[in-house]
Amino acid sequence: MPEMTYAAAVRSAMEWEMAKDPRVFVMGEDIGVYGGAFGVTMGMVDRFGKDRVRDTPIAEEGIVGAGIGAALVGMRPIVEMQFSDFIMNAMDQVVNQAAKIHFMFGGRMSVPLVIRGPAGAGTGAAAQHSQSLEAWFHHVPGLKVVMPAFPDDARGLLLTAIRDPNPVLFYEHKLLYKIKGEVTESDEGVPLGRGLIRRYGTHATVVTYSLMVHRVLEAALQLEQKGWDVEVIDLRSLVPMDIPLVIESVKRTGRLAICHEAVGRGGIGGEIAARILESEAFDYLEAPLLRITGLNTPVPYSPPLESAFMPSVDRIAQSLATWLVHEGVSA
Amino acid sequence: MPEMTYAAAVRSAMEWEMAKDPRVFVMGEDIGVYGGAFGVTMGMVDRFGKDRVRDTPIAEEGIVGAGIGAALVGMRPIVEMQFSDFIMNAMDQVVNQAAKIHFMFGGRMSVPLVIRGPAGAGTGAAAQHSQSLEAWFHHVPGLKVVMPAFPDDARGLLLTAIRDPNPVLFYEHKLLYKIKGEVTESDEGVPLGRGLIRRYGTHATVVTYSLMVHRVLEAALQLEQKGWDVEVIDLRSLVPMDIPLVIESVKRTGRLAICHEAVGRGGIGGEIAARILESEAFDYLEAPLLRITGLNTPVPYSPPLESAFMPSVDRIAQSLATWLVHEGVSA
Amino acid sequence: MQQIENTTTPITTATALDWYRTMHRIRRFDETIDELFAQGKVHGTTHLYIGEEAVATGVIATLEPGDVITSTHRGHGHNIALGGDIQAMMAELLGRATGYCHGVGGSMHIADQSRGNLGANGIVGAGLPIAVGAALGFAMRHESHLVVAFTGDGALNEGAFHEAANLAAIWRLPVVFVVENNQYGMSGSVKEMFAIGHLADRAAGYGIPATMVDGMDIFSVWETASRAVEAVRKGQGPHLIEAVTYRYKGHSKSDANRYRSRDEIQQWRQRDPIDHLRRYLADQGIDPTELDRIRQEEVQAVAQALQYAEDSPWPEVRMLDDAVYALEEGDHA
Amino acid sequence: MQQIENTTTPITTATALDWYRTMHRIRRFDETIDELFAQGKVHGTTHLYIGEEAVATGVIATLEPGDVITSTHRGHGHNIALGGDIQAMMAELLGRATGYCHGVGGSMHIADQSRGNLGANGIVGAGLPIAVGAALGFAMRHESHLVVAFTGDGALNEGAFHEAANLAAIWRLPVVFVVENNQYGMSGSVKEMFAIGHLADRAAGYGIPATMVDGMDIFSVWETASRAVEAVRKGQGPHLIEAVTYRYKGHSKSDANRYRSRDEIQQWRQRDPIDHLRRYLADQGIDPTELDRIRQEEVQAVAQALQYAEDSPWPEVRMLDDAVYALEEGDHA
Ligand SMILES: Cc1ncc(C[n+]2csc(CCOP(=O)(O)OP(=O)(O)O)c2C)c(N)n1
Ligand SMILES: Cc1ncc(C[n+]2csc(CCOP(=O)(O)OP(=O)(O)O)c2C)c(N)n1
Ligand SMILES: [Mg+2]
Ligand SMILES: [Mg+2]
Repeated sequence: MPEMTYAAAVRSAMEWEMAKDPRVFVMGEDIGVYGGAFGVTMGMVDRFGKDRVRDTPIAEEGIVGAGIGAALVGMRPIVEMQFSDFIMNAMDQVVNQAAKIHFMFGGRMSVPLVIRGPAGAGTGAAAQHSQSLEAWFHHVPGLKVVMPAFPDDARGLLLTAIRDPNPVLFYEHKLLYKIKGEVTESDEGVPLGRGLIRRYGTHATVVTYSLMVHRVLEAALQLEQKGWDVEVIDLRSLVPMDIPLVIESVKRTGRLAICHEAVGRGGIGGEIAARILESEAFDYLEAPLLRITGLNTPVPYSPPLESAFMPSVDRIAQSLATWLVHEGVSA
Repeated sequence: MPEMTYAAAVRSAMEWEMAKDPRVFVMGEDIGVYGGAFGVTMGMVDRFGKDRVRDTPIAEEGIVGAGIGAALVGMRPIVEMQFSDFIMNAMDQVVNQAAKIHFMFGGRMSVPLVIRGPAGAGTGAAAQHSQSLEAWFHHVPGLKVVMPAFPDDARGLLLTAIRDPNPVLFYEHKLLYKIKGEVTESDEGVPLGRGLIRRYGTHATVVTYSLMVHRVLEAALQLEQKGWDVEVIDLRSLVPMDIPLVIESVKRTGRLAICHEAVGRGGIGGEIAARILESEAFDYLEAPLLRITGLNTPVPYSPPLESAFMPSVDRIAQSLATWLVHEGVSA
Repeated sequence: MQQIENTTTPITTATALDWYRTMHRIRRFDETIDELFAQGKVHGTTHLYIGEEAVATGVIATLEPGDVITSTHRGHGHNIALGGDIQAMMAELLGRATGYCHGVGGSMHIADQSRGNLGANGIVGAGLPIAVGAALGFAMRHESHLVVAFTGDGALNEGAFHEAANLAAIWRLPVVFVVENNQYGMSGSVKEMFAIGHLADRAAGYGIPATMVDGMDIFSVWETASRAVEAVRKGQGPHLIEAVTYRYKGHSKSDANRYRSRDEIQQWRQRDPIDHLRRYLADQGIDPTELDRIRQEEVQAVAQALQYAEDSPWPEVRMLDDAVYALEEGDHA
Repeated sequence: MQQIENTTTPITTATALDWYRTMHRIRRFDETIDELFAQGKVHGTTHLYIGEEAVATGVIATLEPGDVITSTHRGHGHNIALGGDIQAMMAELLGRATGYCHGVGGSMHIADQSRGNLGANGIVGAGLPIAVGAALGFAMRHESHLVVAFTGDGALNEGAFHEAANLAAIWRLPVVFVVENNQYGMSGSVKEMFAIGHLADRAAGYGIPATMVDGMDIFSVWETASRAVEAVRKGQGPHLIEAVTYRYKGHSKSDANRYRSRDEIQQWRQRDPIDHLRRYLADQGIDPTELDRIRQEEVQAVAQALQYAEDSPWPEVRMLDDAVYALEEGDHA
């Protein structure tokens, strides 16, 4: 299996589908010769031409709307948001149009549209270019939300997203673009809605996704040194979400922690917590919930501040350790 | 004390502040002679003139942005969204600008802006005109979110919102506009961040806000007939949120239910649940969480479907009863 | 910007009679809806097309199979002009399971993809970028279909219009923007909400040719639309038509018409587009009883549609369970 | 649309020398930032104003105390032209506690309300409605201040521009939109992203008068801006200026310039705005060593600013605790 970066894996999925399915095309700001702000679409215009790798004006509402319209007449557009934050300019098209068209028109139409782009902090891009907004979209019926942590998932989930008849938001974390992993360039997609246990453990279940999967796994290694064994679940897709997997795990470990980079207040951690608290796993809960999240602030610019905003490996390990100690879990 | 409708109470707060403070003005679509889509601003233009009760073109991004700019040079604008759903067209201005300006510029500026308008379903306005989007905004650091259930709170909280140096989203429920209550026309605002126990009880705590306060209170009466006594908390403002009040209550009742009209998945119920689950109240929890919410669908049009979407008094009462029975709470 | 008025056109009498029928169907349909609201028989809100019938009828008459439209909150007329099923429309307005959207959508969310209607829209301006995308799809597949994007005057001040217009222009897409300038966006008069003489003047800022037309005269509408459609289909890029018209009724069911005078309404009513066409047909020697018969047939058809709707079952709540996500692409009706 | 070029203007030598100094300060500041990025000493991204100095300098020279501007992601030049503190700017770019925003904002979020800068903006186009709102505030209070809204060419295709322009026009607000047409929005050439000859042509669609000007010639910029400012301040409503200019450097730190040729860059560099002004000053008999001295002083000043920034402390993490909500209105610096 070839090694490739996460960015290359995303590109590979797009190229695969474009080669196979003439209905698939990509559009976005500076995705052509420029290759995209993060180089994700680099070279694609040479292979597929300007028509199918389409540079657009700076007009997010327009291009998301155009994606919807193209989807309605039988295309399968992929729209890149140069930074996922910019989707705010297209919010009506995403939420009032794409998400609702199938439902609102009584099931007569569908919108097979992928909106993808970089999310997250860590590059010093500050408050308007660093957000993790998945919580908004998982609150919107009609959308699916995917946030892969590894190159192979990025490719496989994107294949599935492109083939999905519904609008899918596909968030890539900026800090993941350069990580490498083995990726099979096959036609097989990764199904949405299936989480993965990335590490087995007995003392607690830590649910996470995207970049934080890596940090939680590192933190888990630190805890292992101290004798604690935490289980780490990578959700991979947030809508649909593999809640049964989490319930099963919590029933085994008795403790639930959630880690995400997004602002804690109103983040997806709340929904996960509520799903567990209202499930049969409630009876197995031995400890209060632990959420390790982005701070309740916009993302600050200065390196020490930005680092403090994001859950770091150390913060994650320390939070987990403090929690486990407090709950009297002997290492 | 005079009785007035909720709509009149909202108007009264605006008029009070406008009479007192020349910096305050209102702008929005059809708020002048037309009086607003729900009549909230009816007559105001006659009293204050077209300059301060300003009809705008249909351009939500423009008018929210204009509100921000006016606030930055020392005005205190109130911007009406004709339906709160339309804020999607202004999402960037609300979230990337208004919410972040104070933080992003190092505390040098503030944006004293109120964005208010009708939320919620129940009027047959269908998927794009019936949403409850508060969960998005409570996830955005820098915004405050207020959702009063009664006329006196509507007036008092709006006074406070207008005086707040931060951007405040003020959501009025369409079905509340016509309800009446006693309102003192004084200068005293109701502080943000203080919930109220609307009904004391011992068997469970039901946390709610806006229209659902009324339905939960009615449901509580039904349960009372059956011998159950639930405590009902009206949050009144969601950011800041009176979590201490909820914790205290849950410590007494041992059971937490949450009721909101917004779509359940990713709704504010998740955050409340998580806050309790991570608090000292965890040790007092005797039952799984119960969430009674809008369905996980866009709001449908047809009366039977729309009714099913929203938690009704009966659904609330039945859900609570089933839950209490299941948990063996003897009536 | 060119201005065309009342040109003589090579319209056959049969075609004109068809238009006459369509315009009556639209009017009667919306009059019926108006009555139903007045009687409290429908919930929600609705936006009536009464007075503007010549625009939808004249423009849509120029389309060919495979062409599509995007519609607005004031969309009944567009769907009827496309040959839409008024039974399914009425049932939708009454929230019945037999409605276009099985009752899920209501007045503002009628679509009929099978006839090329990509959907009414409750959000002002939101259909415009969607129209552009549909045109992009056609262009990428080298199909000769085109898209008519209906929009109100008020919608022209939304960012959505702007972004859509520019995309259509730079990509030379087959879109005809049809601005139904009925003088008001709700209560906002075009005189106050624009600082330009004619709305069509805005098109030049995108490099889009534009034509202004009397929207109360179906012949002018048809002729203008025909020329625009021809040019657009040839690949000359988008075109904008400003059709000057008027809505007789309030903006929606809850409008007290405080922002305009009775006089003004009365004056526009004197230029009624159906009367105008009727006079033309009478001049062509069509027997007035024939014209009355057509009108009567449409009154009947709408009454039947209402009966159908009222006899139709309500949707079952459990239908919501599987209604949010598509299982496969395309038409699932 | 009028076009003004190279008009002789009643500029005193002292004023021209001031401009010369300001332009050098801007250039040196951004050259320094460029170097810092190249050395990996700054994180994040930045957008350099090099090549466009005449626009900010010439336009801002026409403003009076109390006037305000909204700036863009490419905002260093605007703030420097306003007399902003380059130490606080440099410290902000280096993420230090002594920066304009205490390190919270960085390159794209510099504001200096005390000098009338309502803020740079990371979101393309987003400053425009804010500018309009500031102008609305002035107008409502019957103050004679005005607002200059700087914007890029690319931003003109955002809905935000459209809505802002129309609001300014219908309310006749005191706003001068200054379009810095540097030929590209990132990699998107104005030739591909617009279907009109001149960007200024777009203004007519709102009823806004517009002027195109050579943005490499500070005299033309100043003269055009002066006239616009005069008209706007008289209450004649908004004006749009298209300043034709060029950015020498990549769009941001990560730009490989694949979308344009070296030749093109070279050609524009030959029209350098600072050289142009220097030639003028030389013609006026100013000793070249005097001009070199000014440049040298600015090189020094920027070096000192850098030193100041590097010596400044990092912000403390606990400052975030109270940084999100304002406790009271206004300036909390
Ligand atoms: C984004 C948005 N803003 C506001 C509204 C409320 N609204 C519905 S129709 C309408 C007026 C639209 O005016 P115009 O485009 O001229 O169409 P008309 O109603 O005159 O046919 C308004 C303000 C809306 N539905 N969507
Ligand atoms: C809403 C939004 N879309 C896209 C971007 C990414 N972006 C930043 S600057 C820029 C180009 C802006 O072009 P222009 O307005 O011409 O200004 P210039 O950079 O040329 O000064 C782009 C695409 C952004 N910051 N915000
Ligand atoms: Mg109109
Ligand atoms: Mg540019």
